[in-house]
Amino acid sequence: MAMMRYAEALNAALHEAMTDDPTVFVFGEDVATYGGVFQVTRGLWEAFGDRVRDTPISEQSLTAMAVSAAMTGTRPILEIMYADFMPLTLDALVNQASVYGYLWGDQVTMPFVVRTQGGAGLGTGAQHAKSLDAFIAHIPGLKVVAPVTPADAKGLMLAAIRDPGPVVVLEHKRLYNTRGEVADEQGPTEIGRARLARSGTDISLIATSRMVLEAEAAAEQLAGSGISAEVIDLRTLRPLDLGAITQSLAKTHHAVVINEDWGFCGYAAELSATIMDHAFDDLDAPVERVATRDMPIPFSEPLESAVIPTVDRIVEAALKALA
Amino acid sequence: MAMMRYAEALNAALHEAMTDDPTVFVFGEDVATYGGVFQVTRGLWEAFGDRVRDTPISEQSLTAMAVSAAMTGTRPILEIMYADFMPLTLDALVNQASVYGYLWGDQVTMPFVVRTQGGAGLGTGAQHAKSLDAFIAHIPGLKVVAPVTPADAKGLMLAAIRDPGPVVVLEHKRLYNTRGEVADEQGPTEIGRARLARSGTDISLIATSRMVLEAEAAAEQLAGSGISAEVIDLRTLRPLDLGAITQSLAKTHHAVVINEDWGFCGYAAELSATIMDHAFDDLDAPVERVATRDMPIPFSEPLESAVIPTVDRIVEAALKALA
Amino acid sequence: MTAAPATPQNRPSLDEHVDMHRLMVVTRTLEEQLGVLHKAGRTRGPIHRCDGQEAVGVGATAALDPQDYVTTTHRGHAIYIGKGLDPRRVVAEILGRETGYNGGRAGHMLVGSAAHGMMGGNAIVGASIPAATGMALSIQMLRQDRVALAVFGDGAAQTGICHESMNIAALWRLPVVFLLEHNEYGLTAHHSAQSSVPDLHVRAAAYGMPGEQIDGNDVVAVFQAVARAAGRARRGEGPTLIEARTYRMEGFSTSDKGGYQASEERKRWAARDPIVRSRTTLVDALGTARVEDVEQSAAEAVIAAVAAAEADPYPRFVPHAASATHAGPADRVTEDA
Amino acid sequence: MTAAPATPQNRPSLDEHVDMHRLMVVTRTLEEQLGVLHKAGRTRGPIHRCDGQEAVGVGATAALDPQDYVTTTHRGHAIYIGKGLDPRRVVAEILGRETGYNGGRAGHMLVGSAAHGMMGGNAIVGASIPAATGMALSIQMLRQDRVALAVFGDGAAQTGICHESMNIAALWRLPVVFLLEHNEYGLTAHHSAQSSVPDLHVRAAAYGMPGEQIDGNDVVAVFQAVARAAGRARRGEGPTLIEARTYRMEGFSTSDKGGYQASEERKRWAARDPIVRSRTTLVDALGTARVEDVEQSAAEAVIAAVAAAEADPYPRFVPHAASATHAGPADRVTEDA
Ligand SMILES: Cc1ncc(C[n+]2csc(CCOP(=O)(O)OP(=O)(O)O)c2C)c(N)n1
Ligand SMILES: Cc1ncc(C[n+]2csc(CCOP(=O)(O)OP(=O)(O)O)c2C)c(N)n1
Ligand SMILES: [Mg+2]
Ligand SMILES: [Mg+2]
Repeated sequence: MAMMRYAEALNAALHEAMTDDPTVFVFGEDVATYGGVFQVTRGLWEAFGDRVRDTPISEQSLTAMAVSAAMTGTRPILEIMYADFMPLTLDALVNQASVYGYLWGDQVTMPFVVRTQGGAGLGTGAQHAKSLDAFIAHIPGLKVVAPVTPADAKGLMLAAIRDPGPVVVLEHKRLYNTRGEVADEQGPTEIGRARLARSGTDISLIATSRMVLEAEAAAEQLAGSGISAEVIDLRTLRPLDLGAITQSLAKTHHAVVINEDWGFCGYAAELSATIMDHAFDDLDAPVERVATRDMPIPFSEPLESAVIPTVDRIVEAALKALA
Repeated sequence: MAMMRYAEALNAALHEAMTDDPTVFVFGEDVATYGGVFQVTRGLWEAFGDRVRDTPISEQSLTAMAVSAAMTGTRPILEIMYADFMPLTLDALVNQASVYGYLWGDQVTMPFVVRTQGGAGLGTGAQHAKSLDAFIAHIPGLKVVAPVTPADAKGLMLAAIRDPGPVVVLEHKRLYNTRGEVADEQGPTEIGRARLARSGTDISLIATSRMVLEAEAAAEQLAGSGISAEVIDLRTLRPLDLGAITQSLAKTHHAVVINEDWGFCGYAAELSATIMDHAFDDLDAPVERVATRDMPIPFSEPLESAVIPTVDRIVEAALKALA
Repeated sequence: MTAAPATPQNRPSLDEHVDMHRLMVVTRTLEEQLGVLHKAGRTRGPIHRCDGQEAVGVGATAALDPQDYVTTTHRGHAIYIGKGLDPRRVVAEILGRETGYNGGRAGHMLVGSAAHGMMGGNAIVGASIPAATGMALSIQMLRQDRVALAVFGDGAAQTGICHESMNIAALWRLPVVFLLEHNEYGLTAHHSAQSSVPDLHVRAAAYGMPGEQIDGNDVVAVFQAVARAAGRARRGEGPTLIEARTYRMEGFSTSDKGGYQASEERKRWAARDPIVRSRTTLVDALGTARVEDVEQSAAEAVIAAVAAAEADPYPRFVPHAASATHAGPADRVTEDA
Repeated sequence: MTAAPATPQNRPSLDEHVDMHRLMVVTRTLEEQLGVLHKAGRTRGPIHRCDGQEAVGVGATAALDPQDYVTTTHRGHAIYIGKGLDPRRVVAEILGRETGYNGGRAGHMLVGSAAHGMMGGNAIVGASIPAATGMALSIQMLRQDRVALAVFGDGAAQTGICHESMNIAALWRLPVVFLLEHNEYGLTAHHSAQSSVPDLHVRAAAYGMPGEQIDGNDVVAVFQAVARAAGRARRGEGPTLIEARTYRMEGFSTSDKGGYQASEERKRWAARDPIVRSRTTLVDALGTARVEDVEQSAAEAVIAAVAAAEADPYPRFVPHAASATHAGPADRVTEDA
């Protein structure tokens, strides 16, 4: 057991996977000599040489190349520096990666990973602070994971690399420096399994990525008012752990769903709709959606913090659901 | 009043707008000498010469160019041949068009239109049959319209062209040859207003684009079983006519939402979540989602028709909601 | 180091040429049969024929080894046939039958057969380029004796991914051959309305790679150019851009309304028919009877394949597990450690 | 036809040169002040300084007319200043203040001032290229006497949109100037790890447009090259690619950990500092006192601007109506006609 930063846990997973499997390679902008702008790929180039490559700024082709390289015997891991650039990858994901698994059946597998990071709150501006989760989670044939703890950062990264299909790993710029225990023998975390971050009986706070931390803080605050909130860390955005959601709702009968992408047609909308589909009868009040305001993310601090989901907004939503 | 094909109604709107306003221009692949692969831009090049341009196959730049040309005094109308290629436009839409209206405030307007067409059912295969509505409707600062009648095809196209901001017009390959009355003086249809396609009291079938026709057929079938279904043609996907939805739900207390994009994180999810947010207390049963199955769209007829939403699936969903 | 390949000067052998001729006739017959089926209302969706362009796909694939990869476009029939796919299963796929290479799921634009290294037609213009480039990266990583061939059109050469892929391929000296099948049009727009330069092989210089223009209606010239480029790729010398000039004799697709191709132009190119030209050479070498025999049996085989495919059953729908939106049921939510 | 522009040979005049020198000093001082503020923890988010590259942005914008459009990158301070923006409002934007050009919404990478034709910094690499190209299309459609200048980096030259835009611009002879600011690095990766060719102006030939390489640390050379290209654009002769070679003396951004730039390389380029070189010429022509005077007042103005901006208020949040997800309330659903 060791305390590790989230970025270090990801790095450990990459090291381990590259050591175990010579077909794994890592590529992306500034991932080699510099070790990645968030230092997630640090030391890999030194250890694995040409299997770690700095690339030109060519997200669109690089993603398409990850798809086809994966079809032909390798396990590419591509870093897309900011989730804001994921639109450049979507043609490759939705028109290429998505289709072959079904169209060509067992002829090919596509074991590639796209790593990216989203999230606001650090003054990076409208083009470097978005969480475009819904764009990615919408695509059939992809798996999408979003670890929040360092242990899951390692576990889900290992699982993503070993998965026979495409997996997008959504990291978060404000998690890289968070610390947590990671077991020495930490293996893959099963994709498609939520984590019960906090047990509660009155309301379910269902969250993804860094919003889990905000939900935990909200739960703490609600506890002060005598409200017992359960916090579910979804960990996997697609495929969804439906059982975890319905099980929690059966107990609490109230829910707030929290995701840092925009609300409209966002991932939070899917969560609300999923509950509509599968737990309507358990609901004593409408599910509350908490998401980034549907507008560009401004640079200036007071504006940016007015736009992103906060503990206060989660608490308020919970109180509204319980009113 | 004249009977017109949907494609002709769109064409009439383009003719009228180009005649009225010399800053309007049309560009895209095969839109000039050939008149568009669906003949929507037929005759424009002959009438307006260089204001109608065939382009290289460069969707990504063309969209970014539409944004900046619109900022500098023109009203570009860009055709993206298939909605399947919209991923190539998303960087320009989400990282450019979306941000300036808020970031730069009144300094610039962005009156451009992206026209595209989606929809399955004609054997065009996994890369030419998708309806990626949710990708587009997710983006702040865009308006998104989807006419189903020829009258609205003309009206919404006119409104889109005259709008001061970016508007994406979602057409449908299986609507181009449908016919309907279009008033000679048909002016713009207000963006953001749904249309009551059929009045009913037992259940609301809330649909977009060609799914409105399927919903109407389903309503007809339900009427045979003594069920009075209301059909709402949303017409605008963003901004949503919330009043139309809540008003209908207040009467029927049951809803099926129908959209041809995939269900997961799809536009139908947003509709379900919207009802959760704003009409929960009116609901006597969970909203049913009908959408394209979450998988690639196959080519072969029996496979394709198993994947896309049908009248039968809508009827079944309505009966389930009313059970 | 792998052994240097046979110098293209010795090849194609006469036998190889006969076989290419046969495959061109197979392809042409297939295209014509598809035209007939389309007219009779027995096809579904648009079909993109390559009549007049057969030498490009057939010559290029003949120059490859079986383990080499090929990616192609929406107009890939010559490549499918050239790479050794069974015409009957190709037709079955085009007709959406269960017996098609992809069980009718893919249709004519997306046929894939990994066993043949036929890594897909592709209906996203330009997508064949990064696809082959990524395969070449995989080959390089795995140090395999393989090359990847990207076939793409003059329209596709204007896409952003073309630029990105060529730059990366040249930078990393990837074992990929870029074969630009220049048929004068991208859909209905003449290349002069799409490309800022009339000759596209000049763009190779923008990436520091060799580029050459060849007569795409000469199957031997195509074979030799691709063999040379594949040799370079195999020797670790990186990519090559080959611009094969040819012409699309039929419309863009079966839904093309026509009207934009000058009849003068069509006539000029009809006179350069790749099959007629190949035949002339072969008749000189082998006599008319032998060549006609090859042609006739090729055509008959396709006609039989079409008939057989048409009798094949349609697939039945099965949901696709790997596209699932929900994970399988779990007993419980995992407890926090 | 607009009148032919003054031949670049007569320009820049001495006065123009002095003004460019002044603006380079303004920019350099601004960069240094931002460095100080950053170290003191008084900035937010990454800031991309252009120390050593001032001649490119300043020389290029000086060669334009006021109505001309410019688009630039995440590293646009020299362009903002060159295009005539008020340093105080630029700094205020960088510091997220209400008085910034964009009320603190944009931050340093996305500053826009339409009144100045300053059509945006842009933090999506490559995006400045189609942006200017689209503006040039607008100019052409409206038959205006304007040009659009796209400033972008050597990293950006490898993006797909660069290729697409250059092809379209050359094909349509759009009035755009492509100014490639080659500072040897894209983020931390040396250009030899990003570009398949060492000199990027050669790519102009891929689009049949003129291309030239210039010394980007010589403000006069930059002015003249851009003036020539702008003249061509104004005369309807289409786009030009100018590769200005320069060097980024500070890190990629304020969050750069460094360690990848050889100190030898830095030293070599330090000796070619664009401000020092410009000063030498001006001192010869005007004497030291006059030049020092210009420099000192430029530096003081920036320092005052920074102090003033730091005292400015932060904005208050107002929701953005045009991003609304719901239409305003209606009385009723519209009845079907
Ligand atoms: C990204 C994208 N844009 C547009 C299309 C529509 N489209 C299909 S083929 C084609 C023309 C392609 O021209 P070219 O590359 O020269 O191939 P050819 O048809 O001549 O073989 C177009 C525009 C598409 N399939 N994909
Ligand atoms: C599409 C995209 N990919 C990656 C990035 C991250 N990024 C920002 S600047 C940069 C390097 C740009 O290099 P260059 O164009 O040479 O500009 P310079 O920083 O040298 O001025 C990168 C990779 C981005 N902002 N946008
Ligand atoms: Mg072509
Ligand atoms: Mg650079």
